[in-house]
Amino acid sequence: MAQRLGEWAAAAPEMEEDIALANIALDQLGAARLLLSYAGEAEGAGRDEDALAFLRDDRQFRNCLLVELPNGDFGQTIAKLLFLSAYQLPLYTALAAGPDERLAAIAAKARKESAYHLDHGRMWTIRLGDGTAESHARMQAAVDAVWPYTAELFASDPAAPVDPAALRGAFDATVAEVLAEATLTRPADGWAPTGGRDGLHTEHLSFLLAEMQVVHRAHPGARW
Amino acid sequence: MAQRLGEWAAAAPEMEEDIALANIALDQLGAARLLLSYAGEAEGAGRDEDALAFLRDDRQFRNCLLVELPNGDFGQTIAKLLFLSAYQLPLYTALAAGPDERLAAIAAKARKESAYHLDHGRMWTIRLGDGTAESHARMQAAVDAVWPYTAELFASDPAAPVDPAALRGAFDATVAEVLAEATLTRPADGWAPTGGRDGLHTEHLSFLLAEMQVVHRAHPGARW
Amino acid sequence: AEPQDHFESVIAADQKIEPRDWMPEDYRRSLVRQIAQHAHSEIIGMQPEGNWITRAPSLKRKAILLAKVQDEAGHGLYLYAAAETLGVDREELVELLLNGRQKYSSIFNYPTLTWADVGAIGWLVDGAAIVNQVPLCRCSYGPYARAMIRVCKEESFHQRQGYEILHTLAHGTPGQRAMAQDAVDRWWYPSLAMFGPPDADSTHSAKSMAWKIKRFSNDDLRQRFVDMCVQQAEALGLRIPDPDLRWNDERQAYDYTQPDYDELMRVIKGDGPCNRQRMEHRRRAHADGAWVREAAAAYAAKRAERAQREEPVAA
Amino acid sequence: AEPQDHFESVIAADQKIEPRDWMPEDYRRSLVRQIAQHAHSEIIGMQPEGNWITRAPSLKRKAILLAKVQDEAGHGLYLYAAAETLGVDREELVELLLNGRQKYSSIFNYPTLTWADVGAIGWLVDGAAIVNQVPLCRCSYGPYARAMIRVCKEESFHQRQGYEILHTLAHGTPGQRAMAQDAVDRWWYPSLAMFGPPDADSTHSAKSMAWKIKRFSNDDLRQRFVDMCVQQAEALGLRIPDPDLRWNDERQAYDYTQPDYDELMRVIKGDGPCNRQRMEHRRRAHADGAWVREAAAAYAAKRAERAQREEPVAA
Repeated sequence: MAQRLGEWAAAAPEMEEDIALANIALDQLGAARLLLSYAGEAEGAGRDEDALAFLRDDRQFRNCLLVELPNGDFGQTIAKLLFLSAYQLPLYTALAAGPDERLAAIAAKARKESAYHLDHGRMWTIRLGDGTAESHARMQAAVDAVWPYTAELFASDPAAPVDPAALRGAFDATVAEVLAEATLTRPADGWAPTGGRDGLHTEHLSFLLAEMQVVHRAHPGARW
Repeated sequence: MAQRLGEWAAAAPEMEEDIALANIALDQLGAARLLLSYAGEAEGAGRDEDALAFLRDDRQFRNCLLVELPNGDFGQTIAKLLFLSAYQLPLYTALAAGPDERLAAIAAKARKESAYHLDHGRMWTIRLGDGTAESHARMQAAVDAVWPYTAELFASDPAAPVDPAALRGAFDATVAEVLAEATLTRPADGWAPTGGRDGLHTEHLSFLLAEMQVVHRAHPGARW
Repeated sequence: AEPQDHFESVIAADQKIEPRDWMPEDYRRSLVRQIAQHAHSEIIGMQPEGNWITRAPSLKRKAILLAKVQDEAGHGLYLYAAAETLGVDREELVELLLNGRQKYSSIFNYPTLTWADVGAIGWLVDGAAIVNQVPLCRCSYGPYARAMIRVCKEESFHQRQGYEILHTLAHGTPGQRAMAQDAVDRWWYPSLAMFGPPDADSTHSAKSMAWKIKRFSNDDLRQRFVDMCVQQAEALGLRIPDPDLRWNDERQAYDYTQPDYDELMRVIKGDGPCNRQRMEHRRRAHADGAWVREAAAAYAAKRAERAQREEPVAA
Repeated sequence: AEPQDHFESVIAADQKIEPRDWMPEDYRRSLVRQIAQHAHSEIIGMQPEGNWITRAPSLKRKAILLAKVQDEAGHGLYLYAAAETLGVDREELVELLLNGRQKYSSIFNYPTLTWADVGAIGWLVDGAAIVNQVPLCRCSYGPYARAMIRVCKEESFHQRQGYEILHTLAHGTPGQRAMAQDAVDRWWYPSLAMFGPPDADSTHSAKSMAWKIKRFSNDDLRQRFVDMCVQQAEALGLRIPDPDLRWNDERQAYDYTQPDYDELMRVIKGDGPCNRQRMEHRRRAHADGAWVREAAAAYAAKRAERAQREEPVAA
C-alpha cells in the first residue's frame, strides 16, 4: 500500500492531499517495517526488513491482492484505502488486545493510524459519492472495481492470531454506513478473487516489485 | 525502440497494426543484437549481447534520447518511428558502403528494414495528419513533442564510421516531404536536448531498464 | 439434386464445403461461432504472453516471444477471414467479443506470474491447442480447414519453443528449476480443462461430429494430450502435478485426475482470475485506437474523393 | 505620520512589516513574486526526488524520502499562505505557475538519474537553499520571515539526510561510490548556479537589499556555499568537480570556477533538460485532479445548503 501511495507523490488532486497520502504511506510503511522485522526475527534465518522486502519474488509475497492493484484514478485509490482501513482498524484493535506483547504494541500504534486512514477514506468517499454527477459515477465504478478484492481479506484462518473471518461484521457495518452517506450502492457479492495469501498474485505485483527492488538488487550486499 | 514497441503488444489500434509494430520491433531487435554482439567482440572483454543489454545501468547506455521516450499515444509512437527511420535509412545506407565488412553486412540488412519502417511511419503520419480534425491535432502535437529529440541524432562525430551530421540533409528532405503531404507543420528548431550519447539520459530510461532487466538480473549467471 | 443432398454427399465423401456451396443454417451458425471464438482466443491470448515481452531474460528469447505473439495476431486475422467467408464481418465479431456475447478460450483467464509461464504456455497450452486443432485441419468447411493447417504448423513451432524454455530452466540454476516446476504445477489442470467438459456433459459435440467439424470427443483428445505430456515431462525432468497419474496397461493409456470442471464453469462464466482484466485491456485498446481507425477511414474517403474529382479533369 | 514614513522606519529599525501595515506597491509585488516562486519551487521540487520514492533501496530510506517530499509539499503550503497575506490567492498563483508566467527554481529542471542524486540534491541543492534562505529568516516581511524559519529548520534536516546518503554510498561498494561521485559531478555546477547570475548582472538585487528582503549578494552567498561544501566534501571523501578549486589565503576563501551562466539562462528560459517534463507533470496532475476538486466544492456547497435548510425547521 505504501508503495502504491508513493506513486502518487506530486500527483494528487490537491497539495493538501499530497501531504495526506504521504502521511498514510508513511504509516503503512512504518507498520510494515515493524512487522517485517518481527517476522524476520521469528523466522530466525537472519533476514531483516530489507531482505524480506527487497529479496523476495512475487511468489513469495503473502499480501492480499487488494493492495497490489494499480492506483487507477483518485477514486480507486480512495476505494482501496477505505476498504483496507475498514479491515485494518478492527484487525489491529484485536491484535492490540492479543497475548503476543510485541505484536500488540505494534498493533496499538497501527490502530490509531488506521482510524485516521479510515476517516480519510470515509471523508473522500462521501465527498466524491455525494459530489458531482461525474464524481458519483467514478466513485461508484471504483467501489465496484475494488469490492471483489475485499472478500479475500476475511478468508477464515483459525491459525492466525486473529481469525480474519471474525472481522467481517465490523467491516460490513463501517462500509455500509459510509456508502449510504456517500449515496453509493454496495456491490453484490460475486466474483471473489483470492490467492494472495498463498503467493498467487495478480500480474501487477511482479511489475511493482521490479521497480521497488531494482536499486537494492543491483548492488548485492550493499548497505544504504 | 524494440523494447518500447514491445509495450504495444496486444494494444495497437488495429490487429494489422499489432502485427506491423511487432515486425518493426523484431527488425530493430535483430539489428541491435547483431550490433551488440559485434561491439562485445570488438571490446574483447567477453561481454555478449545479453551482457551488454541486461547488465549495464542507464548511465552506461549510449542510445539517443528519442528511443527511450515513453510511447505516448499511437501518434507519438508513429512520430518516433518516422523520425528514427528517416535517420536510420541514410545511416545504414552509408554504413553498408563502408570499409568495415561486418558492419556493412549488418547495415545492408538493416537498410532494407529501415526502408519499410520509414514507409510505415510515412503512411501513418499522412493518414493521421490528413485524417480527421482530431487526428490532425494529435499528430501535430506528437510531431511537436518528438521533434526536439531529433537534433541529437545529427550531432557531429567525425570519429564515427559515418559522421551523423552528414545525414541531416537526407533526413530533412524526407521529413519535409512527409509532413507536407500530411498537412503538418515542421516545428521550429529550438530546444534540442542531448546527452544520450554520453550516458546522460532522461528519467525514463532507468524505469525502462528496471523492467527489461529484472528477470535476467534476478538470476545471475543463468542461461536462458 | 437438392442442395441439402449435395451438402450431405460432400460431408459423407469427406470432401470440403466451400463458401459458395449451400449449407444448413445451423451448420453455418455453428461454424461462425466456433471460428469466431477461436479467433477471439488468439487475440486475447496475446495478453498473457505479451505480459512478458518487455521482461524476457535474453534478447533471443525476447525476439522469439515477440514473433510468437505476432503469430497469434496473424492467426486471429486468418480465422476472422475464414469466418467472413460465412457472411459475417470482422467488426461484427469483434463487437460480440467486446460486449461479452462471444467467448474466448478460458485458459487465457489465468495470470502469467513468472517467465517460466511463457514456457509452460508454449508447452502445455499450445500443446493442448494442437491436439485440439490437428483434427480441424480435416474439418468439413474448406476455409476453416485450410486456416487450421497454417495455424497448426506455427503452433507446433511455438510448442517446441515453449518446451525449449522449460528445458533450459529445468536444467539451469535451482531458482530456474523451481520456477519451471511452479509454472507446470499451475498450468497443468487448466490445460486439461481446455478440452472442455467431459463427453457426458458436452452440449455441442454430437452435431459437430456428424457435420465433421469435430472429429474426436473431448475425453479422447484429453487422453491423447495426457499421454503425450507424460513422456515429454520425463524428458524435461519436470513433474506433472498429479499423484494419481499412472500407466494403465489395460487401456494402454495413462490414468489421470480430471481437472476441476466446476472451476472451468466458473471461469467460463466470467469468474476466473483474469477475465475482467483481459476484457478491460481489449476494450481499452479498442477504445484508445478509435481515433486512429476513424482517421484512416477519413483519409481513405478523402483519397477516393480526390481521385474521383481528378478524373473529369484528366478526361 | 505618513504611512510611507512608518514603513521606512520599521525597515530601518530592522523590525517586521505585517500584512495590515501599509507598504509600497513595489515592495508588495516584489514579495509576492519572490514568495510565489519560492512556493512553486517547493511544489515542482517534489518531482525530481519523488521520482525515486518507489525505488529507494531500503525501507528506511524510502520512509525518509517520503517524509522529505511530504515536507516539500508542506513548505509549498506555508509559502502560498504567506503570499496570501499580501492579497493574492493560491489558485491565482498556481495558475501563474501552470501557464508559465511565474517561474520556479531552475535546479529542478535537471533529471535525477540515480539513487545517489537523492543524496546529492539533499547535500548540495538543499545546502544551497539553506545558504540562500537563512538570511530570509530575518527578512523585513513578517509572515515570510516566520515561514522561512520553519522551512530552514526542516531543510537543514534534509541536508543532513542527503549528506548521510552520500556518506553511506561513498563508504560502500565501488559501484555505490562511483554512483555518489557521479551525482556530485552532475549537481555541483547547477547548485552553484542556484545563487543566480553574478552580482554585476543581477537585476532585482539592489531594491531587495534596500528593503531588507535580500541581505547578501548572490556572489557572497555563493562563496559562503563553496567554502562550506569544500570541508564537507573532504569528510565525505568525494571530489568536487572543479580542478581550479583552491584556498586563497588573501581572500580567506576558496577560489572556484563559476558555473556556466549561459546554461543557467537557457534553463530559466525554458530549455533545460526537464522543463517541459516538469510542467507537463504538474499540469497533468492539476487536470487529472479537476473532477476531484469540483466534487469537493459541490459537496461543500450541498452541505452548506442543507445546513441552511435545516435551520428554519429547528427555529
